Amino acid sequence: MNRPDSKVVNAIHQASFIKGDALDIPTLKVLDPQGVVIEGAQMPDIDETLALKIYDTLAFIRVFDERMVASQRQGRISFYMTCKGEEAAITGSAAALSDDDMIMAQYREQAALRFRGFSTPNFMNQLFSNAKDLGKGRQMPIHYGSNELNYMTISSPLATQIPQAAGYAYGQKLQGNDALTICYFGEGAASEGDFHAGLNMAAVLRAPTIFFCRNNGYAISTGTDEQYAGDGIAPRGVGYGIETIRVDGNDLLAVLLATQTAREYALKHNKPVLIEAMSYRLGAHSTSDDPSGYRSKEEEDLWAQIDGVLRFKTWMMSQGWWDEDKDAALFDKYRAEVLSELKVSEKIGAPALDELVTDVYNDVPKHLQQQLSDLKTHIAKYPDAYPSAKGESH
Amino acid sequence: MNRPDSKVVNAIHQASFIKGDALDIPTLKVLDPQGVVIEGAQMPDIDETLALKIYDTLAFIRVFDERMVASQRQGRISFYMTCKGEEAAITGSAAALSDDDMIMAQYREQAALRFRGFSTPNFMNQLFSNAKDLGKGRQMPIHYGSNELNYMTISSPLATQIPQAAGYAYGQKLQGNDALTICYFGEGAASEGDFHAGLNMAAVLRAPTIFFCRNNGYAISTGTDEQYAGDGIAPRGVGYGIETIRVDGNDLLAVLLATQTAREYALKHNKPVLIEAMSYRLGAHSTSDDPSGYRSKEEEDLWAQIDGVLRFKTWMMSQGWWDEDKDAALFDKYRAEVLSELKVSEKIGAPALDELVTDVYNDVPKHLQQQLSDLKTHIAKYPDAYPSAKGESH
Amino acid sequence: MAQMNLLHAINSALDHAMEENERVLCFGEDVGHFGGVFRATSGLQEKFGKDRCFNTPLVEQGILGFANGLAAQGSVPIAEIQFADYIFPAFDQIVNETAKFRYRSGNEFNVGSLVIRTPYGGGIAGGLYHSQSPEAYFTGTPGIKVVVPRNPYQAKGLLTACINDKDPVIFFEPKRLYRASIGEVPEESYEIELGKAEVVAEGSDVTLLGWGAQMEIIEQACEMAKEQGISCEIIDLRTLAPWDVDTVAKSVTKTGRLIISHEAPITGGFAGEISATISDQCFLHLESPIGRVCGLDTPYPLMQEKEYVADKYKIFEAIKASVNF
Amino acid sequence: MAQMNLLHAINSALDHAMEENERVLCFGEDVGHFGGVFRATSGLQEKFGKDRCFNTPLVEQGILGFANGLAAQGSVPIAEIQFADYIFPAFDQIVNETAKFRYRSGNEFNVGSLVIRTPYGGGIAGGLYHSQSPEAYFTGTPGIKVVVPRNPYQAKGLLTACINDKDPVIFFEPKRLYRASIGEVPEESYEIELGKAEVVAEGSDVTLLGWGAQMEIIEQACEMAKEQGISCEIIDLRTLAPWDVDTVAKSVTKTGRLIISHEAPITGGFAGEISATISDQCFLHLESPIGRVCGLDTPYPLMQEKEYVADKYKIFEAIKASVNF
Ligand SMILES: Cc1ncc(C[n+]2csc(CCOP(=O)(O)OP(=O)(O)O)c2C)c(N)n1
Ligand SMILES: Cc1ncc(C[n+]2csc(CCOP(=O)(O)OP(=O)(O)O)c2C)c(N)n1
Ligand SMILES: [Mg+2]
Ligand SMILES: [Mg+2]
Repeated sequence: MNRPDSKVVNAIHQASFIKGDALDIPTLKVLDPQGVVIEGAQMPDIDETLALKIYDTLAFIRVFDERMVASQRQGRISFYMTCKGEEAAITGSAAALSDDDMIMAQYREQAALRFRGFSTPNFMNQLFSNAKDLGKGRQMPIHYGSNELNYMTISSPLATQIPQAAGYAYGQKLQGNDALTICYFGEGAASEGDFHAGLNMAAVLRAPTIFFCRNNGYAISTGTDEQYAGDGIAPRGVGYGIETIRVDGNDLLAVLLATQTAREYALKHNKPVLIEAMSYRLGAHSTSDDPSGYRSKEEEDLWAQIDGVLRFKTWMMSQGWWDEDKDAALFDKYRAEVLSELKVSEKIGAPALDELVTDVYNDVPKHLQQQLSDLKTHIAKYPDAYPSAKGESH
Repeated sequence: MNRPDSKVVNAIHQASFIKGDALDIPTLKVLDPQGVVIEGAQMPDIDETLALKIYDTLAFIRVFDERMVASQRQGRISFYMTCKGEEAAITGSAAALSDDDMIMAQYREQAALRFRGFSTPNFMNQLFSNAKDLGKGRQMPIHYGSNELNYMTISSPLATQIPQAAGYAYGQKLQGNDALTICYFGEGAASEGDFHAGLNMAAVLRAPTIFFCRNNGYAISTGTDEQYAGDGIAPRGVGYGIETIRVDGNDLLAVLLATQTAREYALKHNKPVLIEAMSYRLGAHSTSDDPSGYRSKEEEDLWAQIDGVLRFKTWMMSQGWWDEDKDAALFDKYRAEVLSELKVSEKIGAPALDELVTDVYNDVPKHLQQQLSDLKTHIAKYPDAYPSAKGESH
Repeated sequence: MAQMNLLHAINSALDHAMEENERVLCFGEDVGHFGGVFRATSGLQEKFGKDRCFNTPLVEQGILGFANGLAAQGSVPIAEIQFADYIFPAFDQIVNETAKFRYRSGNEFNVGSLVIRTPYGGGIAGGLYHSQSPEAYFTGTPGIKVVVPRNPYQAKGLLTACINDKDPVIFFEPKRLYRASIGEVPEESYEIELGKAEVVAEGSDVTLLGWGAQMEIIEQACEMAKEQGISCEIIDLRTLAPWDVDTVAKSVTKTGRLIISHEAPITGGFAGEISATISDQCFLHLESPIGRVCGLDTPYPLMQEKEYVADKYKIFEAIKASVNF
Repeated sequence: MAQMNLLHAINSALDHAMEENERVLCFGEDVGHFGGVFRATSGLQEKFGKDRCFNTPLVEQGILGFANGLAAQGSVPIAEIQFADYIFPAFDQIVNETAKFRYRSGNEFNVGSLVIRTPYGGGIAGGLYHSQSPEAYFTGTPGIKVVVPRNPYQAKGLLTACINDKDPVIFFEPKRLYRASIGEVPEESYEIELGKAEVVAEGSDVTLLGWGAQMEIIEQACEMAKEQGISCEIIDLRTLAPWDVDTVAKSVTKTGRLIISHEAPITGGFAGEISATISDQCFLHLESPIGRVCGLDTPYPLMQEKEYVADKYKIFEAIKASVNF
């Protein structure tokens, strides 16, 4: 460590503060608000196939989010959260990864899971908590997860996945399998102690992790001015000695570029990178929320104008890779698919009663076997009182 | 919040990171390593009276620390921690405060408490956990506290005092009593989630708090290279939008100047300030520790050469406020005082048995009254087995 | 008297407390202008200003740390944790700090003015992380009080007592009843004494004990038992720590039988402590084993909530088993 | 066989585990080159390298978060928390994450390979924050196992079993015995089965139950009782969650009497759960109330530790009270 009198130390002799806004962190942009590439901008690594896959994801998620909010209103599912407004940030970053990379998300990143190949029935079965839900109907809607797709099951407690991502990435590094972990979280979750723990540990222990902060302006009703006093989340990266980049989250090409660059850097140096994507939660926090109580329609409209999906579509069209007919057909296809899969999934029955006690431990211990058998005896006495005995799906 | 397309945003179009070392944080110095004022350096607000009080504290603590480590070795007390090497940082900062300011320390800041007026018997009684310990003999040695002196009782769990300091300061602000809270912590404790919570909350909620990080190079055996990967603790301040200053912790005048400036700023603007004092833990972590297992004698010697007490003494002598005769007399006085008070305190008996159940709640609830009376009945059966029945002090 | 639901009753208690003492502060995630995700603090920021009712950043350990500091300073902080499931990041601040603050300092300092409010419990299709009943983690921690109300009248009176009490209190709010439970509540401020269980219904054959939202279920089971000619005495424990052993012991001495029901998993739940204590105190009076009707020893499920919970049928069966032992 | 103290036994178990499986990692505060403040990981960094045995930054919630991630990834993390008193900042990662990881994901992911090691308990003049026995916070949490060894032989065999077990385990190490308890321990690796209590001594009049460092105290009380002609059966529970009800119930059915002793405060301690369960299962066999000899319901004191703890005299008195009931 540096002795305070060592020559390399930069000394001052007047008491003056480093200001809270000392770092003027720029924002990476490739597309302008209209979806035109800014002159001289560096392009990400993207070809037509990738672009089409990205857009396919964006279209699906738009349709799916809209449809599932409607289903919630109809009482068909109990809860839902859209990623509306943030699709570009989520899909653009997911598209920069290898399939071997682990994704640890917060809850609003269904587009990343879709990009990985989660099928429409996969989504639906989770939302309906039915027997085909990979999560066995145990968590609320939107808590997806898939071992096969390297997408860690969502857990509601915020920010817990941040130090977990550092650990996961450290394990990947030791195994030498050229894969890393991306960790998504909101600017609200970044206030949790686990954020501090995760970023510092990843930096010190050199875990190849991409910390991807979705700064969407709100944590439920709490705006960023009540969440932090500094210049967002990016300057914190410098506090941990982490290479950091801020990006326009509504600019898919910029997000893709930033994440591709981050991935390369992280794997090459075995170091974490922090990306802050500036975007906006266009919808309500969840179907339980009504944002009109805490923000204005004008604000929402302002952000809708620079929507990342539209900008990316415009760019694809300018490449000659897309047109309005294809667009209409794609949206139609997904509307139909979502509707028909919904009808299938909502008819699938609930998980077996035995699943009530599995997976608490690797094997079902004696006391839980006993509790299950007592329960079955009890249910047999009151068959009408319990859905499982009545064979109800809900 | 800023729309990412707004004109005020500083945009880039090539993927380049803000480097982990982007902030080059300078160190405030007033005295050179020999204790001579650096030309052109700003002076803190200090007169002879204050200087003498500061030096008196430094001298006492040097004597006291040395003597109590020896007492621990003799088995007279069970545990001790010195602040050797960091006296200048601690006393210099405490000297910048008003007596109304609350001090929330970690555990190595006995010099601040002495500066406030904690008497030698006060210290001793805590160390001996006797009936006169303000803490009623409940915590391990060095867990001092004094309501009268606005010095919060030390608690062992690290960093918990950091968000508490923010809350305390917020309360002071609402009461409008022109006082603030200073919160001391080590660079190790700064890794805890509570650090993140406390600094961010103080910044957002505008709590007049001085966060004073003693960066002394070690957390027990863990050096700073295993504690953080960035440039120390100071750059984190910028992450929270907090005005920040780094100071040579072995330069008492620089610490005093930084803290005086911080106090003025914090009270005027109702905002927190972060000070990072670069110093070195010259002694072992505690009497339970032996640093030879993890660091070199050479390193220790290097730091001993720029000892803050000596530098301050040299400066005082250059002011004509101090000389070697006075110095010898002062040290002699404290050696005698510590020795004689030690003998007094170690003879004082233990706290009354009844204190075993007080202060768990404001009133002793029924079940604790019962437990105490059962205990007394029990002790009466085995008078030899219990110190309280035998009237032993330990 | 007015008709209020449980949320209104809580809001009214907070409103009175803030009105009466300007040092009372309410804060937590989204509690400011939005009034909390359940709207318990609705209107308070408007009325008392942003300094006294405010949003915090999203950090439970910070909320409790900040609250501990405020309480030590002499303010009267009422900190909200949005769901009891999210109280665990603040566990160290509560268990190592709040609970030990006065004791460790020899009463030089205390955080006795602190109140922690948090919605707990199931029955709202909330699954693992919006249904937990973590009271036993706190009833096993000397130095904090734990209080749970069962209806709007109790909620207002108990919360007011918590705010005025000189010890830190965790006030668990039964969120399933927030809007579902409606009752007569005085407009003015009043207190219900802490540390006292309430005999809600007298009976002779068996004592049924619970707290919070579970009281409603217990009452339903009592009705079922009544139809079979079984007379149940019902006790609402209300204050779980320190708890009113005497009232429970007196009842069990009379009935000879006890059934405790709570939402949390059976193993390690607070029913075990009660059972152990009452078994000890009423050993010679017990005519059958003390029954515990609780959640299963698993995380709280979503789809199988109905099967999982301690419902009236399970309690009724336990009553019969106890009486027919 | 070799003579080892409890620390050596633990070190030996870790050494074997790291030797046998390169995915085993040991980390925590000061566990790297220094070998931990108690030296339990001494020599491991030297032998297995800095990648596999390392210091972490000072952040318990991070240590457990990192460990959860590693376990989910397929590594075998052995995370040390320097003192059990400092496990609370990691409480959310343990209770909401570790314990629920497999269940919530429908077994898509699990952290079954995780072991948390932490020194617990009093008797070392540690006061409030270096003496706690927080096991009951975890025994009430479905999804984690809790194990406590009583001597070096047990420590090595149980820790090895924990490392090989497919569920996350918290391994509480009785720090008072680290150097004080010495015994014969095989040099090679071996396992002691989890989930099984051990009848340490057979007896006929009363069953004494405990775990960890308390076993030594219980044995001393048993000696005192023997002199009075009372025959005690002694059981070491060893695995506290899920616990071996059958072995305890069988013994109590035989003796008709049970005394449980632990260091933690009585209210909310794990003895309550055991008492409730055994009262239920052995109702007709119990000849006296189940005794609980535990810490008082206060934080752990310093000066009055001797008076506070559940020592042999208190256990002996409880034995007499039980037998003479
Ligand atoms: C530990 C914890 N505290 C509180 C909550 C309740 N909660 C759920 S989402 C949310 C806001 C999160 O905001 P942010 O991280 O910005 O993500 P966004 O919703 O904007 O995507 C809150 C407070 C929670 N799930 N976990
Ligand atoms: C929450 C918590 N974790 C661990 C410890 C054990 N511990 C006591 S001091 C210490 C090192 C602290 O280092 P630092 O903050 O740099 O302070 P310094 O000792 O250097 O003054 C540790 C790990 C603790 N007291 N509290
Ligand atoms: Mg957000
Ligand atoms: Mg340090």
